[in-house]
Amino acid sequence: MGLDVKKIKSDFPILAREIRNGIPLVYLDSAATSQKPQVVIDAMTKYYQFSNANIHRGVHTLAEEATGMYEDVRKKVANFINAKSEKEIIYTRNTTESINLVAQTWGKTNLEEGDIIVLTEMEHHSNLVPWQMLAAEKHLNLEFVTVTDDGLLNLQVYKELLEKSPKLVSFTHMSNVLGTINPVKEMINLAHQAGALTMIDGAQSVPHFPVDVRDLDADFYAFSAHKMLGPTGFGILYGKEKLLDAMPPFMGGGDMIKKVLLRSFKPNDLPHKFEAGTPAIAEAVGLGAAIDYLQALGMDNIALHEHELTNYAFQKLSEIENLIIFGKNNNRGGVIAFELGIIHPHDVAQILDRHGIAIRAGHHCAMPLHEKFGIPATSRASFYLYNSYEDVDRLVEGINIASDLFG
Amino acid sequence: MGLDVKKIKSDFPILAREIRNGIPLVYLDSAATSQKPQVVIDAMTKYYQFSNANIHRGVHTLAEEATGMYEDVRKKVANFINAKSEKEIIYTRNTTESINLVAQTWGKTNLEEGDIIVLTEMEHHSNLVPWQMLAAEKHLNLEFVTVTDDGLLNLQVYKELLEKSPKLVSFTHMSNVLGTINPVKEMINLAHQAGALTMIDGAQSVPHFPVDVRDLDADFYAFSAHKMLGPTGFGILYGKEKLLDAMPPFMGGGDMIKKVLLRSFKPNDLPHKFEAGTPAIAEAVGLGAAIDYLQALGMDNIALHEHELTNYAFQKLSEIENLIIFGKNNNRGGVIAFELGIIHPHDVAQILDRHGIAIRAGHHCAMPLHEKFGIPATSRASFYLYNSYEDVDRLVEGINIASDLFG
Amino acid sequence: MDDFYRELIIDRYKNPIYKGELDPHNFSYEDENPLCGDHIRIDLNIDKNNLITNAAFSGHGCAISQASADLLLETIIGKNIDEVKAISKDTILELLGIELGPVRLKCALLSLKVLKAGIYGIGEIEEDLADL
Amino acid sequence: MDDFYRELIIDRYKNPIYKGELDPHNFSYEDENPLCGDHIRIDLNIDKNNLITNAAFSGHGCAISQASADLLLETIIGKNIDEVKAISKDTILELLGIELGPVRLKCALLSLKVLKAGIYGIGEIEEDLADL
Ligand SMILES: Cc1ncc(COP(=O)(O)O)c(C=O)c1O
Ligand SMILES: Cc1ncc(COP(=O)(O)O)c(C=O)c1O
Repeated sequence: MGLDVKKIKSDFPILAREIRNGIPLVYLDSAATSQKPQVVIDAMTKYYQFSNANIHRGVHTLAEEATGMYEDVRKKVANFINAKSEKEIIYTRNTTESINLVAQTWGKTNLEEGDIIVLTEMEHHSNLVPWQMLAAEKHLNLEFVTVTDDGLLNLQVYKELLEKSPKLVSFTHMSNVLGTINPVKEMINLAHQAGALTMIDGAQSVPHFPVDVRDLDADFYAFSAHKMLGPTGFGILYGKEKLLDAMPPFMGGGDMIKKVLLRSFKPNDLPHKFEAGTPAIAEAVGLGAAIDYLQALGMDNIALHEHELTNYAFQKLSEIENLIIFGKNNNRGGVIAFELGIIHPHDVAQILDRHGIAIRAGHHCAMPLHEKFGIPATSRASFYLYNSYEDVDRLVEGINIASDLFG
Repeated sequence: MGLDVKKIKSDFPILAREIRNGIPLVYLDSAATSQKPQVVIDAMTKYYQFSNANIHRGVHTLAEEATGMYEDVRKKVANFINAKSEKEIIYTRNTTESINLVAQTWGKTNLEEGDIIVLTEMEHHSNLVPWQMLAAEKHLNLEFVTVTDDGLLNLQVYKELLEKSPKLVSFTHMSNVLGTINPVKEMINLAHQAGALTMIDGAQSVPHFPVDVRDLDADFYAFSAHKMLGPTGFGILYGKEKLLDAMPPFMGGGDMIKKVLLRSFKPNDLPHKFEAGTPAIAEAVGLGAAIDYLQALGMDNIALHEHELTNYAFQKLSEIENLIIFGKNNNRGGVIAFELGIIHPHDVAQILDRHGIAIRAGHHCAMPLHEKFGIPATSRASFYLYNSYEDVDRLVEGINIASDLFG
Repeated sequence: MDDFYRELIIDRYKNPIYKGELDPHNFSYEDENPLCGDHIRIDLNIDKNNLITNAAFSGHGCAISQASADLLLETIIGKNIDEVKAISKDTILELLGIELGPVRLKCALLSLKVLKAGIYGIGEIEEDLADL
Repeated sequence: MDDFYRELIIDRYKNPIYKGELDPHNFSYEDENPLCGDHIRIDLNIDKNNLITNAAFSGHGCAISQASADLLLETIIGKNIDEVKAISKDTILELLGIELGPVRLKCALLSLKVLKAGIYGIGEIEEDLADL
């Protein structure tokens, strides 16, 4: 079923905004963060206006309501990615914290000097730096699956690296620069055959197409609420219950304990073991509303819409002189990074901004990938369910203006 | 200047709520989390409806606005607690994360086997468990300042412990059970003379009275937005610039780096070094609005109001038969924990809830303190700027009903 | 009188019939509610036909948890183990005769949880306990 | 023509006058904008009277940063070190003739930051640089 983009746009107040007088916003930066529909904002407002309280330890009505709302979202998230149980859903701040959590708990207790972790050249800094920090501390070796000129992972290299018996393989489901959607299920299967666990960075996947962690058989899976219509300050770590159960706690404090003496404590059961202190309660509620909104439209429909829109954009952009798109055409999500002749990406973004079009310019937190391609920065347009063909046309128009200006 | 509590109450939508038909809410659980005025909710709504974007790396208008709003709050917070520079203000999720951050970065690099950390018996789990985890890992010794029967820290014991040359002293500015406001400035001074650094848990102080970190000369100071009219999911760590500068990063990922290669990275400057991944942007904006609200009323006025209200409550509660208040009368903030004869705190809280009065029952994340006093749980009423004398009267009424019921 | 705290509950809290320890006993199990630290121990004597001949509980807790423990033990004395296994959440709620939110529900069900955990053997059949 | 990208800026970006490296030179300093990775190196020849006799910049960056570097060097040739120290943010903005948001301001001021950092000696007087 096609999306009614006009209707959808009207659900997002910010999309009615003008950037300067008479210049309406075209938002093409959803890979950085998504906009929020009014229902998500309302859910949080309503929480604060009606049910706000600290959770878990309270007997009074507000505390019971807040706890219920907070925990119901866990079930919703579990259902959304088809986890077996809500115990497998850990609330974090963002994808970045989810990955750090695994590195600092599972990694610290299960890895030893000389152990190998396999990553890829297309990773976001969030899936590089936590492992670099761990590697430096524990003297591990990091190995990297290379990226082909087409922007795909080199599976031959991947298989060779698996022969070295890595303990963990961690990679992104979809590249936030190339748009490449990696063959995650196949790669996880290969990793498991080689005896490695798998951590998947789902920051760009969960918002855009259906993800089934059990079908993928992922051991850990991370994503952020703010990229999927939800609030800032909220993220998810999925982990298989057996793995999470065996991991030590991450941070210490209230709620993650069963019992505390002066010099020792007994950690709480899952999922609370990993959630120390007063959590982001309103933000959980916001994510719940975001998931409802996404599910009402249907993740399959959203994926199809973005796929068609991206094909259209790809087509249109390919016709522009001196414009080079990074990454292969097939199997791509709605992210297009490009170079435009001699014009620096910052200038491209700025000229587009003057016409109301918001794209991102820079290294998109993937410096090594840019280094590999020999450019410090690219311009990046990214799409979501609220983008229309007209938005793409305005992008193309804007790019042509920039080209002319520098022509 | 006295507070106009009636006017203030009308700023908080939730305070107009009825718990059951015709039973209006009396919220006396602000030590767990505070309620939010409409201006705070509105600030976040407006952010999402008008300026939402990812920060720091964006050239487009929304990204510039969002970055500006996010960073302006840092100046506001620095000003609010009189930090020297906004570089000293690190954004975290809550007090708990702030303390864990110090334990995992400063603690890991500066402490060695056998080193001593001094804590107190009145600490919240958030200021116990992070040090227990660190102590277990690095074989440190934890020592505890005892609490007197009056609910005060035993300064004689403190001085004796300082003679053992601890590396760090960490304690709460105000107890969330006893209400005790500790002599922080004097204690920090003594610690510094003994060559120890100081970490102060300000979760219960910053919301309720003026705090000047430079006057106190605190080395680290932590607090949570949600207890000071701000949103959930947002906290602050203050640290002296020189200390923060010398500390290794906490989590790895986007934004906390200057440069990333495949196998190494260069950390960013302060404060970004400690903020990995997309942060809680809307929540920062919310805290900014909360600080504006608090400052417009004046922290001195708020402190005075709570002081008078607490005195009144103390007086009234003292008259109730079989009611035992924990903690000494003087120098206390607006927190009163009590026992009511044979009635279990859960039952007290539940009976009060049936009359619309929200208090907390349990160990209030201070199990060791309860253990010391030989009771597993207490009932706790806590006050904030929106509480009135009438609220106290209703509390007393509710307690009398509970007493009669079990009488 | 508050409709929530029925006279029965307060009466059982203040004057429990089955509070204490059994000496001797041939079954004993204890656990606590991590949310509030409430602690309950249940002692039983079970004869060779798996019949419960005597029961007592000790520990501390709120009126709801103490009264429900007392009412629960009253119910099971004279029953056999299989009948005890069949006791559900609803049985307890019927005994108490009130409606409970999720937090207080945990208080009400603590004694049943302890009893069943003990009878099944620790962790033997976690499924049946999962939603207590 | 976009009023923001003045002809001057695009012209200087496409046809910089002072781009390149000086050989020989007696001063060289480089740095980058961590936000975008833009990199600038400035070479100078400074005579014994502290007069700047020649200047060149190299590296890569956006039109704003490249044009402002080119305009900056044009300004400082023939000036002495103390005069260079007196150049401020506003001087650059006047040279460019446009208004800039906080992010692009960093691009515009990168060359001045590199120049001053070099002249003061690394970290010598950080204060003066703090708000560039
Ligand atoms: C004294 C004290 N310290 C620490 C905390 C923990 O705060 P948070 O849960 O926001 O991390 C609290 C509140 O729960 C507290 O009262
Ligand atoms: C592929 C990928 N991984 C990780 C992240 C980090 O997400 P966050 O900043 O929400 O932690 C992002 C987004 O910035 C991303 O695109």
